Amino acid sequence: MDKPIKSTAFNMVLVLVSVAVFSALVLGSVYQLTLEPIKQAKSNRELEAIREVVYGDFSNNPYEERYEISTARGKGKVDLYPARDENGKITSVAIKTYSKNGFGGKIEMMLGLLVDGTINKYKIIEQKETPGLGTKITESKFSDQFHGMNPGKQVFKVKQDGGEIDAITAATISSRAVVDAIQRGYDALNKLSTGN
Amino acid sequence: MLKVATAPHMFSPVDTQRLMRDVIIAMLPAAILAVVFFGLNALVVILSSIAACVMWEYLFVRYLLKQKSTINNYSAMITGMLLAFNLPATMPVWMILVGSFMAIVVAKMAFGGLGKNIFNPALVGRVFLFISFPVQMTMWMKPNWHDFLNADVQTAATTLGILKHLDASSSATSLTHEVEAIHDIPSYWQMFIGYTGGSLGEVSALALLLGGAYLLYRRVITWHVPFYYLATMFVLTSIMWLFTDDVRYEPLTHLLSGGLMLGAIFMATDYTTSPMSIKGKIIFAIGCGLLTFIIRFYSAYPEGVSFAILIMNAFVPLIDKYYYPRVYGTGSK
Amino acid sequence: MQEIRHKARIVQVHKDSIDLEIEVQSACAQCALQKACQMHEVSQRKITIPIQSAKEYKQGDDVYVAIALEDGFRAMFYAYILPLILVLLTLCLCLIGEMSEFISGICSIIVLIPYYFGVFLKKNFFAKKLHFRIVDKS
Amino acid sequence: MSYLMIFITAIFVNNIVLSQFLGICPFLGVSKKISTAAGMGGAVMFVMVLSTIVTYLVYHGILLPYNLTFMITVVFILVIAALVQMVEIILKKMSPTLYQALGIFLPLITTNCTVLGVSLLVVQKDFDLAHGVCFALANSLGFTLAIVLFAGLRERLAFVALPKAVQGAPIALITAGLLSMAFMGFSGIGN
Amino acid sequence: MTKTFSIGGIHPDKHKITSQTPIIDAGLPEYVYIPLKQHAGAPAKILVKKGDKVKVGTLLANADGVISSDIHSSVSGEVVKIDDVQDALGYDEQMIVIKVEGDEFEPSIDQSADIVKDITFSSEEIIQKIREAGIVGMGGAGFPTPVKTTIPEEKKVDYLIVNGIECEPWLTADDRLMVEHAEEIVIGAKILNKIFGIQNAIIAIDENKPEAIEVVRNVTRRYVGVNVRVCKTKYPQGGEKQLVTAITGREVPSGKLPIDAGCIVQNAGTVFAIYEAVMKNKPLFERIVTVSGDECAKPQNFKVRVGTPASFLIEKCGGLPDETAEVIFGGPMMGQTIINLQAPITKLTSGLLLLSEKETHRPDMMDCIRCGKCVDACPIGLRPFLIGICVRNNMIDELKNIHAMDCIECGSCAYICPARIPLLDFCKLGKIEIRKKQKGK
Amino acid sequence: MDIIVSDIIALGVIAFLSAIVLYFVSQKFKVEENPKIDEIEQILPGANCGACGKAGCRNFSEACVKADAESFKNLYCPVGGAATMKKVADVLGFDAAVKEETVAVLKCNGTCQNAPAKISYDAPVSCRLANLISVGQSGCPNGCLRQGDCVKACPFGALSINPETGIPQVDENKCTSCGACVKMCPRGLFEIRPKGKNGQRVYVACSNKQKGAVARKNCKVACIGCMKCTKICEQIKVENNLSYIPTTVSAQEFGAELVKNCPTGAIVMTGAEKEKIHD
Amino acid sequence: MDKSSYENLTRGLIRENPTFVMMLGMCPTLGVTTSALNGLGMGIATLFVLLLSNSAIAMVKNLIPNKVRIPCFIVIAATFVTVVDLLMAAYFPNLHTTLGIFIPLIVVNCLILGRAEAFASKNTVFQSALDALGMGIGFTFALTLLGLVREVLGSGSAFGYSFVEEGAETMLMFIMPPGAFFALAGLIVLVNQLRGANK
Repeated sequence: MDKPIKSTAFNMVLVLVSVAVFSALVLGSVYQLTLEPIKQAKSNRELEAIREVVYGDFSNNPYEERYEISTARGKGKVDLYPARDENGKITSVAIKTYSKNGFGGKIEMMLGLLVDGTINKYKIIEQKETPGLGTKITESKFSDQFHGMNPGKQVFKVKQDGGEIDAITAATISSRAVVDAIQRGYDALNKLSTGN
Repeated sequence: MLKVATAPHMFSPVDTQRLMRDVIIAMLPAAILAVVFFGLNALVVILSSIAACVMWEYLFVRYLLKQKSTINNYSAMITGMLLAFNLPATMPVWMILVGSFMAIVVAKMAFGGLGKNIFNPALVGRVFLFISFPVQMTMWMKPNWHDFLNADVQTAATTLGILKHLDASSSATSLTHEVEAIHDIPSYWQMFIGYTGGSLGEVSALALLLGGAYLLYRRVITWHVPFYYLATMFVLTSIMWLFTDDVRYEPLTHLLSGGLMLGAIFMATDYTTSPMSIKGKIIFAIGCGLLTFIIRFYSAYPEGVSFAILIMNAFVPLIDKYYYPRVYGTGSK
Repeated sequence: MQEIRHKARIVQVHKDSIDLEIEVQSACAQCALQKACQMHEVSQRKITIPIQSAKEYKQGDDVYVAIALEDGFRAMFYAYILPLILVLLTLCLCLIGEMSEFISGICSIIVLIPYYFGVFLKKNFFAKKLHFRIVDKS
Repeated sequence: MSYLMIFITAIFVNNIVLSQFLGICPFLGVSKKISTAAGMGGAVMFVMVLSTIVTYLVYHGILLPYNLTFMITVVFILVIAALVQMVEIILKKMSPTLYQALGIFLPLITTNCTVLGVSLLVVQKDFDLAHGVCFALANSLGFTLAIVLFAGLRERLAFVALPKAVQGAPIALITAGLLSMAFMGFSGIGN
Repeated sequence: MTKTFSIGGIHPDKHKITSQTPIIDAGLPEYVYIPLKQHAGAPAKILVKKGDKVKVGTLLANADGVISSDIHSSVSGEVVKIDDVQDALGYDEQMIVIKVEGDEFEPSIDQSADIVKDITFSSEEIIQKIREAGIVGMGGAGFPTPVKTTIPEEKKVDYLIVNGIECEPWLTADDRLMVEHAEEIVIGAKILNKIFGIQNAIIAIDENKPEAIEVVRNVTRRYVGVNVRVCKTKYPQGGEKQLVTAITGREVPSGKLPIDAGCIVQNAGTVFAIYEAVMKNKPLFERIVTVSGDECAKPQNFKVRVGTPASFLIEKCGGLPDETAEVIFGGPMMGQTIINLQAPITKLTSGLLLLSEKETHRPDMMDCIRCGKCVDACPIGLRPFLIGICVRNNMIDELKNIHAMDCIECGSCAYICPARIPLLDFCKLGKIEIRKKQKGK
Repeated sequence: MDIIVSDIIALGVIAFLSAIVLYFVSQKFKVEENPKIDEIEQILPGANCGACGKAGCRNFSEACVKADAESFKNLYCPVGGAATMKKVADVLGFDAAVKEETVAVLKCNGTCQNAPAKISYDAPVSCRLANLISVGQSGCPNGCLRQGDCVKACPFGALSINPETGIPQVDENKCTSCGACVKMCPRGLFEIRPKGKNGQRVYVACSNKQKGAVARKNCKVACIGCMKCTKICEQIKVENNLSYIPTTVSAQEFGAELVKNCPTGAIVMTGAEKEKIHD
Repeated sequence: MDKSSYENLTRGLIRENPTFVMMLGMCPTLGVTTSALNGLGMGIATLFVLLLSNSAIAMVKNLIPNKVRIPCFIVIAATFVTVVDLLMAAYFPNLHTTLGIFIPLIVVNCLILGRAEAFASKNTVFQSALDALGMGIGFTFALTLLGLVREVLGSGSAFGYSFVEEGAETMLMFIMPPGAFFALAGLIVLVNQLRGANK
């Protein structure tokens, strides 16, 4: 086996720098290569979520049209994506909303609302709830009950709090957090419509 | 033939078996009350838990370690009984098997068996079950002493569950709702004799106190741990209650409800998993009280006794290391 | 009084002091995986300890050096905790003083320079405070 | 998130070792001595805070403005490695006595995944400098708590004749698991 | 007010069945066997030879060095043998064997029953008399009393404590001695007071000896500088260190002697012997021995000549039943089992117990359950369980750190341990290993 | 493309700085361990018993590596024996020191049969304790106490209590003559003796210093100090009623005769010819 | 394939399995194995990095002075980690989100540096690649197995396919942090027993 080159100061600095430069070269190229796909993947993910929750199909790219609204509750901001039909009319909106009251912290969801605030559907994007328990908020068994509800017209609370929503057994906190997130999204929509 | 033996040539009559027997005797009142209140289900849970614990220990020692069976020291029985005390009456048997496996095999035997475990086995079993099967573990039967065969099983909430619920909803709910919820809280008397929903062994403060008194009388435990544990909890809740006037902090309710009594009298006093010196015991008990308070009021769980004791168990080696009697004649430590 | 022991080797014996060499391993060295995982590092440090008589020791011997637990913690305090507090304090002050994050960050790191310089000036103080001794011939 | 909350969550709720699984190596490997573990914790605290500040500055000063965020891993690990070594050199040059004392007292501080992990998390969680430093401090405290507790437990286990099958790593893992399970009692704090 | 030591202690069954039994003279055996080492330190140097005629009180051997003691004949007769004879444990030990012929005392000995009260000697003279009488601490350790009573200049005695606490179960020798010879003991205490130049002798008696308390207290009313203190009945209240703490509240520093806490502790028996030596010129050749135990047919308190074989006393008490499991020299907590019944009573033997298997049964050792009872029981504040662990894991340095050398071997830990772990034995092993290591250096 | 450029510059600069730091570090700190240390450690038995006089096998290997040809001769691992030292020497290129192989020998033959128990022992199983509280079951004050402290002390499992005789027996193949038993035995009954040619060695299996008659009372095979052996070989000395056969006495030469002439059978001969003698 | 190559390839599978036997890289092992698929993903990512870095290091081993060995290895490993990170973000965005912080942390996984130090710095490119492949597969296998165990016990499914009816009770503990410790401990005990039996 050949002996490695000597550990002189010059050699060492040189080698480490050249390794670094080489590494930078590789990284830079890979980065440029993947720049587009990553962007694409991200927008795809959002679009997919939007498509899933909004009512009907849309012909625009809601992702491009998004705008931020600061909500009344808390300092946070939510993103709102309008979905338009072929005529450019807004059929429903997708709102990327969140609640910080989840059992494991933040719950992020894509909420689909009709223009009047009636809930169409939601899709949880990110959550750290207790697996098998709090994670049931992602299951249709729980989420289906929201379809057609309107936070403005109903007592939008879980049953334990005197509302109409069936909480998941042993995961009331997660259920409440979902309600909280939806309420936040609804408020944002309201703010927008009243503000405009 | 004469014997040669090392000194001392006489021994105290108290041996491990007797200590363990005393603990079992002390647990009997609570067990009997549980069976009376919750009926056949309770009996099944208690018996299967004991049987499962003894079985795991027997299997482990005989077939894995290939040593003489150790079940005759009653410790597996105690673990089984304590585990059952921490379960609701409706617990399915297979889950008890899982829980007792955790308690005996993982928490006790893996560490070398009796006297070597770091965490209280029964509590490990309980917490494992509690986190694994939250639905079953929070399904409380309504006590009904007319109905031994459990013909008509109704569920009830625990006092702490109701309080926790108040906690979460108080900000958003109307006053009337809160008042309604408060009505669900059982009376002190109910809590004291244990005619309320909850785990088998923890409902009746009366039975537990009786057991505790017996243990004190037989000098199996000292008063320090239970007293300081309960006192810490009482003082903390009292302070909060006085300052906030919030019904959730009502001190007596907290003393009487949940696993506090059970924990303070039977779990936190476990020899193996609590500190040895009196000073250490006091620190341990205060720590338990503090953590119970924190978990009951600030965490997601309504009850914090099991967690608190388990966490303090982990601190025991540290406490034992720094709090031990001063050696005679060495001046101040 | 508790003390921490460390194995050392005598590299040189002087009239009233000896030079020792100790090997310091990284934290994970005691882990079950030791040999498989080559992450652990070893470095050598030299220590000089005054002794009574040079006769007892000879070059190449293995001995144990010990440091009192308090001295160990004291050393740690001066080496890590105090500068940490300084860094945090500077950072807080800078941020409260509405400096930009960048400046605050740099300030808080720069503050270490005078600190360690101070440590340098206080050399004798440490030499007096921290005692090592040889406890055991192995 | 308030500073207090950062502390509570990092130390108890999401303990870096017990629920984030960072720094398992030193956790399992660090000496059985409680005092060494505590000392080690102190050192890690210093290194972690310092590297968090430096990496934060590097990230926000160089990587972000020049769009080089993808190089974060390479850059951070180099910076941290250099930093750790620099601390050593400075100590040695400035106070040999101190340096020697630490040599007897503590194991070497090396770049480990806790330090890198925390630096990355600070960036990932989008903390500002103050919160980031606070987060680093809290996590190092959590790390210290975990290793000190564990050192205590191991000190006790050292005397015990464990069943052969669980000797070594398994019992350490089981203990860590039980510890982690006990700490789950804190979950939900901060909601 | 009753006093006691601050930490630890246990309450074993007392079995003081002989506390009402008067002391009787055991009489003379055919042969006596007088060991040359009945004290701490070097064995005495033999002065007699085979065939010599001796009287009661004749000096047989004299002290060899400072820490050693004179040995006197306890009978009159002929020296028949000076040779290795099996001792109580079966080891060979040099003894002087004397065939008893009559009972003739050395003429200097005052054999009258009168109580001499006036102390006319100087303290040097007293110490000299004590030395010549061959007095050693009769509590068990056998430390030569003259050494103990010679106080180094830099040290000061504040208290003289007469140890009338007999905390070992079964034993009543000191109890009876105090009841029957209270005045002599008080005078003995005064003699010691004189040596130390103090007026502060305290006779400590524990609560379960009401008669002794009564009698001694009555006597002390007539003497200045001697007082009675009643202590709580607790084992090992009779330990020097515990007694010092109980009486004065001081602590004997680790590794030091009571004198370092300004106290001198003397056993009641020793004080009685001092009285007899100083006032009656009587060397130490006899002592009180309790013969008792659940296998003993007729438990008695005997006045026994040193060198009397144990079997002689056993016969006097009704013989040795077959079921006897252990014969013990001393008390059941710290005493030693003997295997040679011909072994002689020495200056240090306070009791002879015949115990049954039931009483002494040692169950199998179980796992430690960390109940901490040993920690609570240890009167020194040690952690016996930890000592056990360290011994089993051969951690000698750690043993030193946890003060294993301070163990007084009282056996409280082993008595109390519910898992029946022989903690005392571990402590003893630990001490052996520490000494081995220190020697090795 | 500019990203790549800036990326190279940035990383290059950082790497340069780090390289300098790391250079200094490596300059000052890195340990160059001699790979031979590892190699030797591999060869050593790894028992860390300390029989060689060093703290552990690692220390021994370090010492070996540091030693020169001369001082290497003073290093010997009694556990591994000559074979191991040969291998170590090969690694270092030295000549291995030749030392005779040795084994631990129990100088007592007070078996349950030869010295029957007179008392029962009811205390923790420990010779050191048994020695404190009594003369031992056989009544011999110098004999084996049969509690097996030596068995526990042996790091190689070479000792075991023979259930029939009650006294420990040495497994010659496992015994490394590390001396742990010698240190442990409270009565000093073990001796490290050369294994001898073909495993033949002759020694007095008794340590009793009592007079003959007393000794015989307790044990059939006690040495009674009759001096017969001294007549056969003058190197043998009798002191305190006890004979000692120095290791220099050749078993081949004197063994058989010594055994034959010992009236009590205290002299024992091991090895090939043993059977013949008894015939 | 000659014997030593075969040896190098298979070493990591069972006999010197990085997880169960050598216990390298515990952080990701415990952190990401909430399901078999996650374990598989992480394993493959690590395998990829290991393969690349081992080969690269073996290639340049003689160009690197001894004293900057470790830093160079770290930089090389970090580079490949980032490459994997980027590729994953681009083409497996979901997996990328799940694995989260553990991807960059592959760089401090002792497996990578350990193999670099112990093997690649002394052997040829081909052998190093084989070694990396073996180790990587062993690691992947271990992670997948661990993930599978946790998934089966914790969520009643395997590789995402549920085999219990909805709402059935499963031991949730196993997909939570403590369960990771328990499951790994259990598997190590099992492997030890099996290895012991084979000996």
